[in-house]
Amino acid sequence: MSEEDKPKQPQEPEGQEAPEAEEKETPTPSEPSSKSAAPEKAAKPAPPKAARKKVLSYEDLEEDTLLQKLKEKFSEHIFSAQSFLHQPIYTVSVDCLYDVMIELKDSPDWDFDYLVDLTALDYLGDDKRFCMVYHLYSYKHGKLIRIKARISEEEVVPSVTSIWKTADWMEREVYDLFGIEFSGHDNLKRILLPDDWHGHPLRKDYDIKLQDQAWIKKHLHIRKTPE
Amino acid sequence: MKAMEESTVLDAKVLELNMGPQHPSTHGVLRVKLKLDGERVVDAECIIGYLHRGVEKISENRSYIECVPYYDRTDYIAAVSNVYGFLLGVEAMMQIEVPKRAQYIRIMMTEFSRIASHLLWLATHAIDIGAMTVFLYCFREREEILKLFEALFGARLTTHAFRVGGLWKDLPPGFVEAARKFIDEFPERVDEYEQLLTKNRIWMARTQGIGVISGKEAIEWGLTGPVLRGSGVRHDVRKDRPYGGYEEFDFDVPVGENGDTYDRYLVRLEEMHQSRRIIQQVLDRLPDGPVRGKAPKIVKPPVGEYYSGIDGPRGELGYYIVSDGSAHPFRVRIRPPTFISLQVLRRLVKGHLMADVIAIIGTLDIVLGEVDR
Amino acid sequence: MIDFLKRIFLVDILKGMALTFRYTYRKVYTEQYPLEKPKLAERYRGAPRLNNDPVTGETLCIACDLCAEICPEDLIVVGSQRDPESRKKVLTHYTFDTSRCLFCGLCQEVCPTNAIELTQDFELAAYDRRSMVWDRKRLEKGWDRIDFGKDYHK
Amino acid sequence: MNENVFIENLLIYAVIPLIKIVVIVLVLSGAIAYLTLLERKLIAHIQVRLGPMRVGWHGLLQPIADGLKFLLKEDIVPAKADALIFTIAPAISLIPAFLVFAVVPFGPPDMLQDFLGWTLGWFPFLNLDEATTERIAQNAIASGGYVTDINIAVLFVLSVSSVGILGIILGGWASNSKYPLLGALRSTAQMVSYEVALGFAIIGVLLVAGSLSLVEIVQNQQQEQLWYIFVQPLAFVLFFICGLAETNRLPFDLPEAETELVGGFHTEYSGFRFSLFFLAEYANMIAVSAIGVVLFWGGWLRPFPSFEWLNFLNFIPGVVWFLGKVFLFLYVFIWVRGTLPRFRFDQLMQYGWKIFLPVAMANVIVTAGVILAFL
Repeated sequence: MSEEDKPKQPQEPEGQEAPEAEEKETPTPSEPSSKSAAPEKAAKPAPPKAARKKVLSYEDLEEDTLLQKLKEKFSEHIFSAQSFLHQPIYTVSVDCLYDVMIELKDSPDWDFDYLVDLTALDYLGDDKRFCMVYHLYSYKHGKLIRIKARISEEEVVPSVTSIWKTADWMEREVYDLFGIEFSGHDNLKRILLPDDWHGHPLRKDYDIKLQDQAWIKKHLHIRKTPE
Repeated sequence: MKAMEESTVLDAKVLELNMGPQHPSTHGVLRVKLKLDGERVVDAECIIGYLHRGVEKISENRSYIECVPYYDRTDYIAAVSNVYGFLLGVEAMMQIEVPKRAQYIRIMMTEFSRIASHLLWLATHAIDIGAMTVFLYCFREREEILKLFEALFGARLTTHAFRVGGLWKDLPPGFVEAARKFIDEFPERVDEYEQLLTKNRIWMARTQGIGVISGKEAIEWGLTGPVLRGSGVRHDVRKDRPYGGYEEFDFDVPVGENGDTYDRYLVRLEEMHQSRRIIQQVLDRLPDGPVRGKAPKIVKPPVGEYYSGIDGPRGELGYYIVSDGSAHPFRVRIRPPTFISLQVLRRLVKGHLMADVIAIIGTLDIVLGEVDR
Repeated sequence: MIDFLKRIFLVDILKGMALTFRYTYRKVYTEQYPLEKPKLAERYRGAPRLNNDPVTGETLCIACDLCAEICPEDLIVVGSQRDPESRKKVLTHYTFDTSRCLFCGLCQEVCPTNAIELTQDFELAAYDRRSMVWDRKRLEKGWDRIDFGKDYHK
Repeated sequence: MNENVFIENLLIYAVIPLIKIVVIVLVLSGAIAYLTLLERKLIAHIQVRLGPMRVGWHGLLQPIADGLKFLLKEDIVPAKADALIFTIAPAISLIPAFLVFAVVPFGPPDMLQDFLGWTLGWFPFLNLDEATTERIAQNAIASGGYVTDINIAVLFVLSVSSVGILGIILGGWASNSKYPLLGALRSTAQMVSYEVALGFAIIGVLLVAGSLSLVEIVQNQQQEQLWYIFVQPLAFVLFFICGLAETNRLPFDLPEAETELVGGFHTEYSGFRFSLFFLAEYANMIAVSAIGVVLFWGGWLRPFPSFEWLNFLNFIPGVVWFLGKVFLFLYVFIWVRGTLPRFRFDQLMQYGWKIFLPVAMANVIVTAGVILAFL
């Protein structure tokens, strides 16, 4: 194919849209490309574009009333309050996590009666490896906040099922996929994966193609799974 | 002796019955272990995970653009709103301005997807309770919506509806007329379903007083969407935390009174009417302009985290996106509304009859693709 | 009282029956699929095709590898060689694994020359997995069933 | 001469009834097959679909294909099932369903008179003289549009149709599986409850008719020039509803409620055995319709037998009227199925015992009172 042919649109009768108004950035065909390391390499032209905008970052919330109230009550267990894109984030110590949650739910000032979400993050390599993330919402005040608590791999998180019933399955899911234990949960077993599965898939050291070969052999009678 | 051992099934006081994962009315691969005393449910345990594909894990290994099609496959009944929720989060983190026209079309299509999803819910709910004609009437209308999806997105079910910064392409010719035709005819169709169900004594007997949950308890269980609203809590993410331009449209949030299956049915029917109202407004006020904002080719949000919750057809669908500054998400947590509302099943079915289990599973409107992810 | 009478005379049920009776003799909605092919939308994303230049018959693909990179399932493999004379990359082989395809359309979106395209053909069933991996020949042949409508079998 | 009498009796009491039985069984089997097609087509059209279209013109050969499929499928007996009972249960269910038709009058007692007189001449080896042929043709047993006319026909129908339920119960129990067991339990309770209400609904008619013979009931309607639907409308409604319940049709199809119990009592059945249950269900449907037509809609009588200006309708034979009415019945059965949701088990029992039974009893009492007082 010659260079002049390139911009030509194929003139097929069906299946073709009229050329769109939107821009279609045509990369130069000579750009070096390799399949495996696609995003990193292709990302090179991106930084100058992003630089044009105001760079988003975490902002500290010092004046926040909730933070002050919590600090009064739990003093050194509350670490910080930040916000990202106007979503407040409170980092607390796992030791007082349960008490903070009770305070947040029961205190009429806050009234976070709805546990939106409960999940975890895995910062592999950090001292405190996992980070528990709770999203709380108050129907009365229409406020959404995020509570974070860092824990190390051995630490046990207090279960909040006695505060919000909805935490039941979410904690089971975190237990299943991250292997984080919850104390005070009365039915803590795997939920999405089979009970006798080994490994916790959402941990960062669990490769995406990793499977529990022993389990597969035992239950599915597949000798060797395709690579 | 052997015969006696074999007949223990009949001797047992409590009959343990496995409903699912291959059962006509568990809406996929839900398995419910029922403990029955006669036909009365003593206890129930949900066993899920048969459809677990690890979408959250897959997301961590794909770029932001690449992982969007996978969200079609979580809640495959309302694929459009799934993608919408995620993209709203990404666009917020990237500070991408979405053109007005794209915003409007997005809202229209999510509302269409809500109607389609509710239609499918009504269809399956009705056939679970035995009214199989409603099933096909609903599918007929849903088909029209799927045709609209096909014309705009190029696929019917797993639509890969929106792109970062807007839409793939603008509305195809004839789309607005087809959409108008649909919403003009739609109320008539809903009346037909109502004629077959709403006042029907059998339908009322099967749904009224079944699976009652109070508003307070519903909040405690984290229920959202029509299930919460059926219990009388007037909460809708579209109203309380408007996103994507919903504040410009006028619609009501219907609520029920008794929190039973019948009220949830009425709430969903009314929601279809409200969605229709929103679509009507979109079509009337659809601005001109581009449909795709200035989005970089490589989506690389800054280090940070964002929770974007939208009101999907089944409740609050949340995407908690954590970025470490690279082209892959550090973590995407999907808050699946039906995963969370399914756990209330155990509480709702206790003391009811076995036939009610079906009705209650139906009224929770679960999608196993989303429950298991 | 009226409600009571309505209950006695099964008005709710009779209304429903009247509706179904009306429908019994109305036009049906069915599409008789293998006999009548549905008219799919132009944008429909179905079987992939590798387009050739309609004039010269040469492939439009410039082997830029963008489709392979964007593909979420990594199912496209593009092989290229640098032409020693013109110093341009020339496509040597191209495979597309339809069995794993999500039909998300990202490949045709990024394609700078509209070479890879998802067409309206949706009948992709095959007898074994291997034949679902389409090579360049199969992709370029594309979709040969264009007849729509009732006359498909005649 | 003795020989002639023997042949005459043989013909009247054995050969002709046997032929009738064979004809009825064959026609009934065909009717059931095509009833399934009718149901599928009708429900399809209610639901803006087409139904079977591919086998034959508009799916006309579909029942045959289905039958072949059932015959050729593997017949599975679950490992832990009670094999003997599991095997015979479908037959227990099917045979009574067919037995009912022994007493159903398809036509008037003289329906086959001309036909017999004409046909018997074809068999010269019988050496029948004119008088004998006449006698045979005149004999109601030979020439009636029914296999037999017994004076307890209604009781026979009720008792025989209850036996069919045994098949369902045994089938559900013998499967040794939980869903069939639940289906069988439901079926037991349902049948017992609705049998009672059904019986009481029929008693109203019997009081009016003063006979238990189905033929006589129709003849009485002819004499009084009035179908009993106009005399006993309430009894008819009750009969119809209980009939739906007796035949496991929506909204009372709890024993097999596929969305709850997967397949109910026949979950574990496959192939030919399943098809026997299937046949039984549809045979029951036809049987209930036929009984309903006989009791309430004047059997083989044409509409409005008292209106003379409608006499031109007489040229249509009674059997056609009868079958036409049965068809209407079946149509309504299917139509109801296409419209209504399903009751719940306890609601079904409540309706049965708390509404239908008392109403049926009240109907009997009022009818009896009226008859005593005025007639």
